[in-house]
Amino acid sequence: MARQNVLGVYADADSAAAGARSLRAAGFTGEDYEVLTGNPYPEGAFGDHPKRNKLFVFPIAGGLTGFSLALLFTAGTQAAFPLVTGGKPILAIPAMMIIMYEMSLLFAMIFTVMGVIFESRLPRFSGAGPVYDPRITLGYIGLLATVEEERIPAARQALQDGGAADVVGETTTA
Amino acid sequence: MRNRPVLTAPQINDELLWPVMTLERRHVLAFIPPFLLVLAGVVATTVLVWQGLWVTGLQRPAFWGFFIVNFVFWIGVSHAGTMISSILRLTQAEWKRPITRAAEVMTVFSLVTALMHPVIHAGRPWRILYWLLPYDFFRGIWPDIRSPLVWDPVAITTYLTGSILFVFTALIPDFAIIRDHATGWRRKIYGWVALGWRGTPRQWQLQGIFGILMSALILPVFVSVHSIVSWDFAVSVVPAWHVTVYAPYFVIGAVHSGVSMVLTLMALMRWIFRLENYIWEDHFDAVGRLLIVIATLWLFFFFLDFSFSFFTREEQELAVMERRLFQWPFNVITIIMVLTSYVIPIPLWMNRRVRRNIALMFWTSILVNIGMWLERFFLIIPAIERKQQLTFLWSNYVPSLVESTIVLASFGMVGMLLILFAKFFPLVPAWEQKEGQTFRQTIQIGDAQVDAVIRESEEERAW
Amino acid sequence: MANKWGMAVDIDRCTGCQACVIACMSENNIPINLDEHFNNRRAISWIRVDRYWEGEYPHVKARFLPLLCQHCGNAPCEPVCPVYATFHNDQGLNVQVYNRCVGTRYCANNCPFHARFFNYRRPVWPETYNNYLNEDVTVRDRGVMEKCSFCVQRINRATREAKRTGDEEFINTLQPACAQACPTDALVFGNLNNPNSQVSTLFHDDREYTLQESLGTEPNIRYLKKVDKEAAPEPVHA
Amino acid sequence: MASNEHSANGNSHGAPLPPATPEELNEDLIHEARRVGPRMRTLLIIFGSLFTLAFVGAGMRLASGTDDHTVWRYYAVCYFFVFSLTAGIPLAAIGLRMARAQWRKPTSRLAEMFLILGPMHVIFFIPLLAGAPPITGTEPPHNTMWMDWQLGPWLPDIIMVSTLAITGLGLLYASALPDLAAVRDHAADGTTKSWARRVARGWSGTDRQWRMHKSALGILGAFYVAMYAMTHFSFSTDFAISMVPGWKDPIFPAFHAVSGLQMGLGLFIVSMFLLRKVHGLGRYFELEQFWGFSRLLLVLTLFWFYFWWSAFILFWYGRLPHEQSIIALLIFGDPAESALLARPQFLMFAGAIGLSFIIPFLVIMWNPVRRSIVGPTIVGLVIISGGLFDRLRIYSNTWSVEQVGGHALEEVPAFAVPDIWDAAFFVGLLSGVPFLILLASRVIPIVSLWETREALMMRVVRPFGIGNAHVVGKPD
Repeated sequence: MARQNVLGVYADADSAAAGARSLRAAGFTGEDYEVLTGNPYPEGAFGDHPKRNKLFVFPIAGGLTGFSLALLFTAGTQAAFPLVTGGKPILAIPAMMIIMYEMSLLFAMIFTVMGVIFESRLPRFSGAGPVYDPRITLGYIGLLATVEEERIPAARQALQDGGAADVVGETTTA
Repeated sequence: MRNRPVLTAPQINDELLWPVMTLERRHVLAFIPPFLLVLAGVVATTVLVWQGLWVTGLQRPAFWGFFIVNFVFWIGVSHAGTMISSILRLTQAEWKRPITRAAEVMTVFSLVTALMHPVIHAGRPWRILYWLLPYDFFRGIWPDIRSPLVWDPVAITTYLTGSILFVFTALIPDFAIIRDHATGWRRKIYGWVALGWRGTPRQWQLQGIFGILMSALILPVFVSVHSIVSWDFAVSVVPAWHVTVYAPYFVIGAVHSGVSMVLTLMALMRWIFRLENYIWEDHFDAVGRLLIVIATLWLFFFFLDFSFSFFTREEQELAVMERRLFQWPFNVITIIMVLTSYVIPIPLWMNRRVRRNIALMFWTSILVNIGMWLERFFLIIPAIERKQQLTFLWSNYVPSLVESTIVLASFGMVGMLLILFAKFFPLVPAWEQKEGQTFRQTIQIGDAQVDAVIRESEEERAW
Repeated sequence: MANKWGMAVDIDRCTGCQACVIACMSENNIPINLDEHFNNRRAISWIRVDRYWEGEYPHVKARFLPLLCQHCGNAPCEPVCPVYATFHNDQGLNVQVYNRCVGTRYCANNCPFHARFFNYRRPVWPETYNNYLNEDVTVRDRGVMEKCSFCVQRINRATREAKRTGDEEFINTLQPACAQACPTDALVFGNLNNPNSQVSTLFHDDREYTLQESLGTEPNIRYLKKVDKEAAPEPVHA
Repeated sequence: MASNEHSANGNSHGAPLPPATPEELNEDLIHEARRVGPRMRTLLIIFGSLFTLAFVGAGMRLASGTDDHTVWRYYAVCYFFVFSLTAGIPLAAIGLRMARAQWRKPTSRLAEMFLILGPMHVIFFIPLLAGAPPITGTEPPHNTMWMDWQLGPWLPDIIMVSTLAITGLGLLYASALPDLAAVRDHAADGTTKSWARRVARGWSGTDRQWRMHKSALGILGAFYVAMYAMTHFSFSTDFAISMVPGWKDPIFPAFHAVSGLQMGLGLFIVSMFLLRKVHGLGRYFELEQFWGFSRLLLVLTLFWFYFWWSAFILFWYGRLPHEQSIIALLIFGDPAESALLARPQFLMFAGAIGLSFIIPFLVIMWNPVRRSIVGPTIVGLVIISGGLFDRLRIYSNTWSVEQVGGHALEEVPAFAVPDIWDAAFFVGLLSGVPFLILLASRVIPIVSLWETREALMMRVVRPFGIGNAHVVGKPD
């Protein structure tokens, strides 16, 4: 079923909370709307339920990748070019550990950043997306209801009732 | 504690983004002096590469000189960014907000500057790729991973990459602000780099987790980088370098000089970019208190290093200590070092009124960095000049004009890069300021208003 | 069995005549050290004769200590090189690969004997000297480290000839330039894996000691003490 | 650092108790805890009688003579283990007080209670001084901090450890003073009351008194930290590094102090757990505290490895003979014995690094483990046993070295087994810890009343948006 977006823009946190309450009063649940803010707000301030994320997988995968690459690199180069220096063993484990440590962390960090971008559902190079209002970065709070086509007027009304400064947007999404 | 200013979001946007949105004369004026220094440095480096190391003061046995000292110094300064942003993020210190990004950016630029030094210090800089990259697959020639000089680039690359990613990811919400309110090419470019940021709870949540997670990941790198730099010296058999305490001693010294450099930077930012509403006396106060602890820890490690050089009563170490303490010019350097890096600033900082006086904090933080630069000189040069009994040629390393110019230019380079950065990116994270405004609360106890914040446990969400 | 090269330096025989220094310079294409090299302490001499004064005036005696790369078994200079420009080969030599060197000078810092030298600028010989350079030895450009190679070009030639002709005499009579030039035979070079070579015998001499023994670098050069009874120089300890 | 444990989402550790009211605080901490139950009496008797074994063990050790320092090796192991284990715990209170962490407030007193052990540290240090070999004036010369000063290590070290003890007692007194006044005013038991009256003096809680109190805590705390560092410095140089020729290791004092802190924090978490279970103080030692301290424990565990590695990489890389013999003595064992597992030195080292670093690190790096009560406790127990292995490896090996002075250690000494008196001393000294603390808790509340009250004042739950938010006050 086609779902559509409607965005109510609120001037401050109190009116946004009122908007959220009136959305709930109109029978919408936390699944039906999303908050857009210009800065982080305390969790659950407008009734949203943060979904669990899988971010922790990324640094672990990155760390393991880095560790294996470093093991390959350190052990491989020493074995491929077996010259004795300073009477040290060809596989000089303490020296290898230093490089394996660094590369594990390097890849863990790179993967974490990739994970954050991926889990944030980014990147989208074309702009902020279909329904958006630049006032959000001016401190306004947006409540974006994504509901079935026939409930759009109800959502629009609920947003309006909460005291929205403006209600914008009505674009079809898949 | 003074009343925290109440700022609205548009006001924060205007006050923090003006250097990006417009070009003011003071911005250009601030750019000129470091730029001139960099020009001088370019000339000196050209002479150096053209003429070879003959133009330096290096000799036998002091094969390493100003470049290495300055390298260690800038690597040290780079430790401020992570120290400030990671530790304060992990401990959720509220006062971190305006200074994290500037500190992280300083990390990036001082690392870049530091990296320049070992390259031009090498005899054949154009062949340095041999040393850095395992690229020569066909002939099977590889770098020797047993060498600390291979650990160095690996560690520094890790740290540099991590710091750049850290800064960049935290910049995305600010790019979105510029995208929304700029016009023309700015709108287009910042729209592209903002990656489509919308500000959904999920995105903010991940941004928060990212700060914590990345801090936890980059802190071990931070400790390892300067440890590895210290092992360049410590794993050798030069008696006064072969000291087990070098790793933590270098790290804590790095933090000492780096955090002091952050103080310097905070004062300059406040003056150049008119950030009075964001960087307060409170921040100087808090950084000052932190520095007292750091400096005292540094003093403890200094004491360990110093006392153990007498412990074994070996001739060579005593000779090095004698040179450090009694021979010109090291006697004067030692005195200046101890005075400027501890004896003068710390008692001053004990005083709350001093900590809240920005001009005084600016000058004392510069004193610390003079002292910490000299500390690196004090640690590295006398030891190599008197390293073993069979030296036979006792020399005194005298840096040449070319070396000194490059050292000066390195300061210009970091300054220039920072000012250029400020032209294109906000130096104070605007979204974190707004977050601070949202989260601030007060608790009424009797007649007193106690500052308070809304607390969330971000780490729980991280794992 | 592979050859393992070593040298014994008899302090008792050394007169400090510097013949070895000159011989080494001509053999190995060492740049001419001018005043400015000495004044800047950038002179290069792969073997040098350190002179120590002993005793109080008027009973002063000069003592000489020829010093060259000790070709250590546990060489501190080797593992610190990031590009394998110096390593230990199977003949007990501490070799230097000029082409690979990038000039970090770390090895020089870590050498307890100060046997390593850096080319601070491109060496220049007067026009007429160019034809006198030894064609078997590379001329080192600026920016690389160099040090005593035990005249590796001679070693290579001798082992090659010995292999070709099957005549071990090429190896038994092999000498580096310094040892060849030494008028008093204070420098004795040879194969340590040959129990009959003179150097093997000297390695077990009563007067034998190594420099900086406490560093445990296991050099392939041993020194023989001064015999002179009233003032034998003590072995140098770190 | 604060807490979601009151919020609805995602806390699977059972419903936490609501914060105590001031009346409940009084009830819990002044009346309930001070009732001498039969269980408390039994505990006191058991620990007290075991504690006497320490005096017996020390006496028998003295009787066995002071000429040969190697027989004192296990005395040193026990003493330095117990010292390291307990002397660092107060830093958990001092350091977090300096960092103005709010969540530590209910736990600070427990950490400071370990200061009561100061006199025990001094008393049992004295026989050790008699047993230790002379460090100054020997031939060949000994490596020592004290040059050739005749009073050598004896005088400065006894000054160090007594100053540490006195500072500690002062700090404990200063911190407990407001609570002693509360006990004076409210205790039901007459003996306790009279004790409290005797020590609480005229504390009435004036503004001036509180200001003095705050600065006293700050100054004494800073001084205690400094003395802690210096005592570890001189203990580890004089009684470990100096004992072995050729061992120059300036990071070792820092390692000694940090590993002491680590095992101390382990014991601290374990004792929080015991007080929850045995004493019923679960309301004050909550998930938030376990979570916070286990994070510190993770940091200290990493530090353990970092400080150890900083020395090891140098010794491994430098290949200097005198350092190779130190590695053999403390880490890998005598290379003459070919099988690694047959070398006692290596086994002790494996126990130390395995139980102090590898296992704790692999377990405590996960937030779900840190965010629990049992997880940090188990890790704490592992770390304590790792600390025992570590002190065993350090002191039994160094005190077994008979060679006094010289440039390098010539041979790695063989392993020796402790005798019965060593065991008695160990049991006695360890029992002294709970005995003295339980005894002191008869008068001093084991959870600080004034700090807990302060903490309660500084947290509020307030409506925000359509939900609630936790507001934490950050004075100053």
